Amino acid sequence: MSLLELKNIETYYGKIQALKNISLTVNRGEIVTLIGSNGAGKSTTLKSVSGQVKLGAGSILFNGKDITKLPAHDTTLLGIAHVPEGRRIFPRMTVKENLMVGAFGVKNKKQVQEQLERVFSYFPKLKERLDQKGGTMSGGEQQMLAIGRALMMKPDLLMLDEPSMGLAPIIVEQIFEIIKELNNEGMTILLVEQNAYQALQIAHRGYVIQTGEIILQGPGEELLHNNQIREAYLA
Amino acid sequence: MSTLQVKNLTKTFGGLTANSDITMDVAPNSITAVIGPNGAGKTTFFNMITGVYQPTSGDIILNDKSIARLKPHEVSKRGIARTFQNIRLFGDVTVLENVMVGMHNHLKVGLVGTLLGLPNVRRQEKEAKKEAYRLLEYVGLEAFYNELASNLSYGAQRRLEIARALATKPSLLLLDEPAAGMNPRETRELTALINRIRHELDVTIVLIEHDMKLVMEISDHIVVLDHGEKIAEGKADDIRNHPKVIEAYLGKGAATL
Amino acid sequence: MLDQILQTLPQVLIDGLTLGAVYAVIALGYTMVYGILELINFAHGEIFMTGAFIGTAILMTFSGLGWLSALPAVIALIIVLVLTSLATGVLGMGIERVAYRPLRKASKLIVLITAIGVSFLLQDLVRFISELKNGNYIVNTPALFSGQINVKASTLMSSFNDATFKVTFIVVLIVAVVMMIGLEFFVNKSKWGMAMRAVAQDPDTASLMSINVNKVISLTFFIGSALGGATGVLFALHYGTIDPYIGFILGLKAFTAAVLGGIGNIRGAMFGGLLLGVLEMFAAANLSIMTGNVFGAEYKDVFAFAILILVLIFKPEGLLGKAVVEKV
Amino acid sequence: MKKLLDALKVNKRAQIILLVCYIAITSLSLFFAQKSVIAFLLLLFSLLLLYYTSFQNRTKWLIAGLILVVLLPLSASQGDAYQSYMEVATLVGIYVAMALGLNIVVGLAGLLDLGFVAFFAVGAYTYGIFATAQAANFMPFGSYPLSGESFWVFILLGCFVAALFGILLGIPVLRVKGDYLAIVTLGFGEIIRIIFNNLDKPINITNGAMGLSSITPPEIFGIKLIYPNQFYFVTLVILLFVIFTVRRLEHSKIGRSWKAVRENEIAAQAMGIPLVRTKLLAFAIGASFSGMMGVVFAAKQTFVDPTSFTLLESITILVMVILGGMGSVPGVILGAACVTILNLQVLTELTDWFNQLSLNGVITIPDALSPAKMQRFIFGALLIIFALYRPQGLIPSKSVTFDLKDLKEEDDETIAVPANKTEKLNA
Amino acid sequence: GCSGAKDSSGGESNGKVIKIATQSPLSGGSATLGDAIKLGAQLALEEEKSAFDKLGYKLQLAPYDDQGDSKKGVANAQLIGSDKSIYGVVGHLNSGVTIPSSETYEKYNIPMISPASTATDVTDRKLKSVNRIVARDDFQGPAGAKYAVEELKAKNIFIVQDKTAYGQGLADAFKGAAEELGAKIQGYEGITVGEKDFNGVLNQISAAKPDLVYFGGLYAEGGLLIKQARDKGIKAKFMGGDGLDSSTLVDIAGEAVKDTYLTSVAGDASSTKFAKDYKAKFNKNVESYSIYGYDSMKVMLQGIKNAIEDNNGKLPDRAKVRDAVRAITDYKGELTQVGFDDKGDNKFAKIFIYKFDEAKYPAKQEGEITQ
Ligand SMILES: Nc1ncnc2c1ncn2[C@@H]1O[C@H](COP(=O)(O)OP(=O)(O)OP(=O)(O)O)[C@@H](O)[C@H]1O
Ligand SMILES: Nc1ncnc2c1ncn2[C@@H]1O[C@H](COP(=O)(O)OP(=O)(O)OP(=O)(O)O)[C@@H](O)[C@H]1O
Ligand SMILES: [Mg+2]
Ligand SMILES: [Mg+2]
Repeated sequence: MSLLELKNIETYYGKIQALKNISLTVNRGEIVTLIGSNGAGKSTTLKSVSGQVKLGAGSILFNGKDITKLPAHDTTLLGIAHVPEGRRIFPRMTVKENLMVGAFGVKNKKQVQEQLERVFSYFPKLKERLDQKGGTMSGGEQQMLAIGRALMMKPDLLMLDEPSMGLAPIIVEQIFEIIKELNNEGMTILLVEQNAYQALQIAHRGYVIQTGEIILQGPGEELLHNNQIREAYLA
Repeated sequence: MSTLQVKNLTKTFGGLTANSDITMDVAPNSITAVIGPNGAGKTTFFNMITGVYQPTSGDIILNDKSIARLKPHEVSKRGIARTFQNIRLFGDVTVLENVMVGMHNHLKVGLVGTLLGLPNVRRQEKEAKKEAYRLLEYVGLEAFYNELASNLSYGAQRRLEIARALATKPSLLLLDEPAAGMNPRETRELTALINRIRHELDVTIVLIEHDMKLVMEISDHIVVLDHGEKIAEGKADDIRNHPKVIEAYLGKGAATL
Repeated sequence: MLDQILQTLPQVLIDGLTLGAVYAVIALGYTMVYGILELINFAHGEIFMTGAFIGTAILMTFSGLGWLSALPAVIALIIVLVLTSLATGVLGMGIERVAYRPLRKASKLIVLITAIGVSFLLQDLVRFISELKNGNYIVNTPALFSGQINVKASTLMSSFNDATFKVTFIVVLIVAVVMMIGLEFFVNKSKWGMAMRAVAQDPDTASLMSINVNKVISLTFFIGSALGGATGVLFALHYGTIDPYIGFILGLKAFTAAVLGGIGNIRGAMFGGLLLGVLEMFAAANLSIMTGNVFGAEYKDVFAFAILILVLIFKPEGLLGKAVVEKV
Repeated sequence: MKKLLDALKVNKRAQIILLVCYIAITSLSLFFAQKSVIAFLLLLFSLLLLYYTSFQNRTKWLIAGLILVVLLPLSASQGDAYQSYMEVATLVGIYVAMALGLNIVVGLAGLLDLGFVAFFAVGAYTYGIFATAQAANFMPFGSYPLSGESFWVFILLGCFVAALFGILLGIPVLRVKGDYLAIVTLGFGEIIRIIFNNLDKPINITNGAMGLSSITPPEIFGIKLIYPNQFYFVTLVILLFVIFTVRRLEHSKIGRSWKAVRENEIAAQAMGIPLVRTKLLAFAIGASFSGMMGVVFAAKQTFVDPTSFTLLESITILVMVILGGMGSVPGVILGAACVTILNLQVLTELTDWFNQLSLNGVITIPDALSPAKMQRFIFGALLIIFALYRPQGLIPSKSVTFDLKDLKEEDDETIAVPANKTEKLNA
Repeated sequence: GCSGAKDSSGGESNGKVIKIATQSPLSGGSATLGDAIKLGAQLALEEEKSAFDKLGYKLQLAPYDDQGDSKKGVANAQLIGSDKSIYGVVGHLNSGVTIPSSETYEKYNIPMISPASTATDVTDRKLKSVNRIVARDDFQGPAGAKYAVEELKAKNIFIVQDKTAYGQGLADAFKGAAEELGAKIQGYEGITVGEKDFNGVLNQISAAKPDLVYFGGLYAEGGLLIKQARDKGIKAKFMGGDGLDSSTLVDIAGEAVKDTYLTSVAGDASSTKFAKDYKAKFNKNVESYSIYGYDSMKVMLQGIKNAIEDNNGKLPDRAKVRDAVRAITDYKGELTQVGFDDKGDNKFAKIFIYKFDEAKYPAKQEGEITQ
């Protein structure tokens, strides 16, 4: 069954149309990746799902429920976590506080503690820096924190917007490992990446988006070997 | 053309040593890459060279003169320009004007001249406009010259930062993760641009980058930092196979490079 | 000269602390809203003033009904504080809703304009109502606590004179400290407090953390304005006379105090307020003695502002503020 | 309706005809009506219309000059209220110049200043002290009051002294940022006012709270300037100079560095812009406009005292800038004009009118609600409404746009703007 | 909008309209006083309406709000000057506004009578159009000093003033006279208008232990100063000028007001017919300046009447009216006799000394001093 379904959505920034008739589905337990060049509309797609931007047309179903009109703070409560582009950690809060903010919607204290331990097991560095202000951390550290923060709400669907951006290769590797691991543990993942090569390698399925439209879709493996894609995004 | 020498450079933030005793030389007209894990202190290193942070100890020498205690704008006058890891454009100003700001050091106009509108001032102003446009063409942004910088897409903003830095007519250009957020094809174009800048404009380049494909392809020399210390330096091949670097930075994926 | 200064010192300190406590609690409201929205809520002084009037109105009603003599003063105080806080809290929320929220995405300075507009509106509105009801906009607040306490400072050190203070001083100080601790705890330790800080730093991202940004901002204004209203009541009780223009000058001083302590910092606001109060009082009492009658008490604000500027030059983030280093 | 407007937008001739008609009607009605605030305001409004026409800049300036120098004084001169119009117009000019000065500091350089009126005070006192016998108290040489002819020198002097104070204030600015800066400037403004209010001892320099009265009026070619219509022209000349200066600076290297500092200090420094000098220059130039107008103000009022330079005054100037549109010269001019006229003319007239109504028993309003007392209320409400409906200001600032022809080398003209942007990016 | 106002003034009498303007702060901190001036003047004008109707003129009040701001005052003055039907101005409250505004009146030859500005500079500039019915600071201050030193036997005096033109002018005049009379001035301090806590200065006073504290300033600060002084246990007598002469002083200070003296140019107005009429018309108690406003207006209208009579029943130009007002030498006002000297000061301005024996306004009259 599909966990997330976008039906013909269109999104505008003022008069500029950023998304044109986008339809895509993410099935429970899948890793789906969305690739495309700068300004294609990848981030906008994620923002439309999480409710950060309003839709011009179309509808979005999550878990069978219509979430088209829900604002961001409500979609997250339903189990959608969105790790935004550019990390966006809270600069004047400590690492610990950043993580706790991630658990804002979680009522169960024990669950929070459990998640915290899990986050530390993925990112031990965060545990070392619990009291450092988020804003003074290096780029990579911030990215880990951003993912960790999203995991705090123990989401059903984790949407990651360019998680590998600005990270050391070894960390990128780790992050992709972690994504796989999270997926193996049952989490559904929608991954936006510029790093198409690695993204397609771990994805079950992928969509290619160009100037606001989906131009290609298929299993990850297949896209990886698609000539058109190799030409545009992988070479 | 210039040579940069860094001697025993150290920077601490409270208890944290972000750069520890770093010594390195940058040869004229070369491309040097500084790589290392996140938080290794690469950006801090750039910040000290450009005067944003004062070194805790050590010295930075540009063409035989120390620049370690200079203010950022004085460093800029000595011919060092940079881009920023988290883009810092003048958002509410047009693309062309962003580049023109970069020409600050080269416009020899004063308050009085400006007020009187002296011919000399007008001429320089006109020249500056053209020069700025040429630089936009150089990085492929000429179509956007009248747009506000904040309205550009991410990749375009990165290139605008490069154009603005070039406007200062630097002899040494520091690029902090210029390819971040670009897809492989865009990265390839960026690689070409950097090479052109080095060859056509005679600029020495030091860059920080996590895209190993770009780094390996382009650099004459690579310096690897980890935990603020220099753990290795050398040519691409040396680095690729350097066990410490693999362990700290490249990971097992290094084999594919 | 030193003798003279020492003689009055205990009294000067007590008076300074009283005034400072008033500054401090108003400063708390400023700091609170500033800390969350990075907005100088210029209308805060007027909310404080409105609180003073509402509190006075309630007290007058009580005394008209004869309740004031029937109730223990502390109970009456608590009732008035609660009622006034609720009223000004709602007022603050309303102001945010109408005048600030539509401008959330606009530049911070345009909000300054609406804030000034709201100040003017409130001033005239309160003036109008009290003039209509009372025939005069200067209003006297019924006393809840009376009595003086004597401090035998001379037993401490022979060069001191004895000092006295009013009971309301204790009330102001206690309420101020309670408010500060409560607020400090709320903002730093509670979940909603954390949400407030998150919203302050990045509202878009905060909303991705299930935080309802509008709700948090409303809450912030409610608490800030409730504090302001409560302070107004305390002020009215302590000084006994209020007018619609007290908000401006006290708001200004309180804002200065907040900055002195480090704006956005709750302990800083408290400390800055007390310090400013003591400095001002000290200057008013001693400037002419210290300068041989060249500069008198009228220079006390110059003295206070000069110290503020000096502090900011050497510690630009305020006395207790933490330097926010921008990561380059 | 919209179509009509669109059509008008492209048709220059129609614009000319309409504008001329409009100006003619308003100036004639101002000419013939005994006292018509409405006609006066409508005539001023023509300047705004002019701004929106699509004439060339030079033409606009010419027409504006014609209206301000000839038409406005001439057509108002017949009515009873001539001097009072000129008084209002003079004050508008003074405030516009100050608002333009503050606009450099706040709008261009992004430095929030809440004590701007201090520079106005400095200018006013500079003239006030020397144009009364006051200076004799501490100046060992010279005879005071100075003659009215010295006024013209003092305009320059006021400019320099205020600029000096601007730099003085600027020094703490080097370390203080954002809202902290606001409070430092506020404190500075208060310090200046309190000092002027108290500097009657130990040496009597400013005559303290009593203020300086009987300031020598300016004199030129043996004519003493005492009437508002004379000051109107003095103000106009200075104002033109100010606008000219602002325009020149805005589009220069200096203006760009202000904007760069405003947008991102760190990047600005990396481009070689010295923060300290750039900020100080903004303060100094902004202050100097106020200083000049301070001199004019002192001469016009023939009296200065510290109550004219309160914090509220600083806030009012800031309101003009923000309301008009930060960074936008036409906006700031409009903002300053609107606020001043509103305060001095419209609210007063409105109050007057209500008063007449209630005195004649047409309506009865409780005294507490008398419109005179509700001026702040009305002003506050207007501020809120304006801000909510024009959050960018009345005329939002536009970024400088360039003409492609100016940018390209003369010789190559073949490059066309590529239709497909992404393609070009990849080139 | 103003042309409409003109038409509506047609009314029953077809005679020419004579307008008298008032200028005083109707908004802001000292609006109570400004309002009192306006209302007092309004009452006077309405009483005279029928008399002028008989002469064939229609009287009208044109109240202006100077906001206590000199810019606003001057701008209004220009408006007043340009309104040809205005023949006189009653105002202003603050000397700081009176001085620059009167320069404008002088240009237009409009007579002005100030019911409240006491600064010496107001009339010392010898303008033809400037008059006042109140005593000058350099009369009121010394009168107070004389009483304080001679009657109250004050030897050590502490002076506080509010650093406004009014407060400072008065306090300076008091200080000079008191020193001459042999009193010792222990301190001379300034406070800030609008503030509510004066304990800093009071601490000095409490250390100095003077016999008398003189306050140059208005009732709002004065009331608090007195109250806080008594709270501190300061036993000294208090004395102030006409600025303290307000019922609000008693409201603010309460019981503490006992043993406070004040000098005023007005005798006890509360029992007059004026006070009753005022209460009946405006439902407000008289303030000190109400009657000043009333008398100023009466004098102004008397001057105009004189001018009309001198001109065979026709209204002369403003300059003549101006001179006719100045020429008044002996007008019996409701409270004060009025006669202007060559500077425009009131020759008959008297100083009355009041004392608060209980917390009730008005205070008890204790003495009277003439020039
Ligand atoms: N806030 C905004 N206002 C106006 N236009 C916007 C805004 N955000 C995005 N856009 C435009 O919408 C389009 C899609 O942007 P989006 O951020 O979704 O692209 P993207 O695929 O995520 O690109 P990138 O790889 O650069 O992150 C772009 O043309 C962009 O310029
Ligand atoms: N202003 C500062 N205050 C405190 N710590 C800082 C500051 N700036 C940097 N650091 C710390 O110094 C270390 C080095 O940071 P730096 O930004 O130089 O890393 P980097 O190598 O550029 O990493 P990345 O590749 O992720 O950008 C990090 O641990 C960071 O948290
Ligand atoms: Mg994106
Ligand atoms: Mg970095």
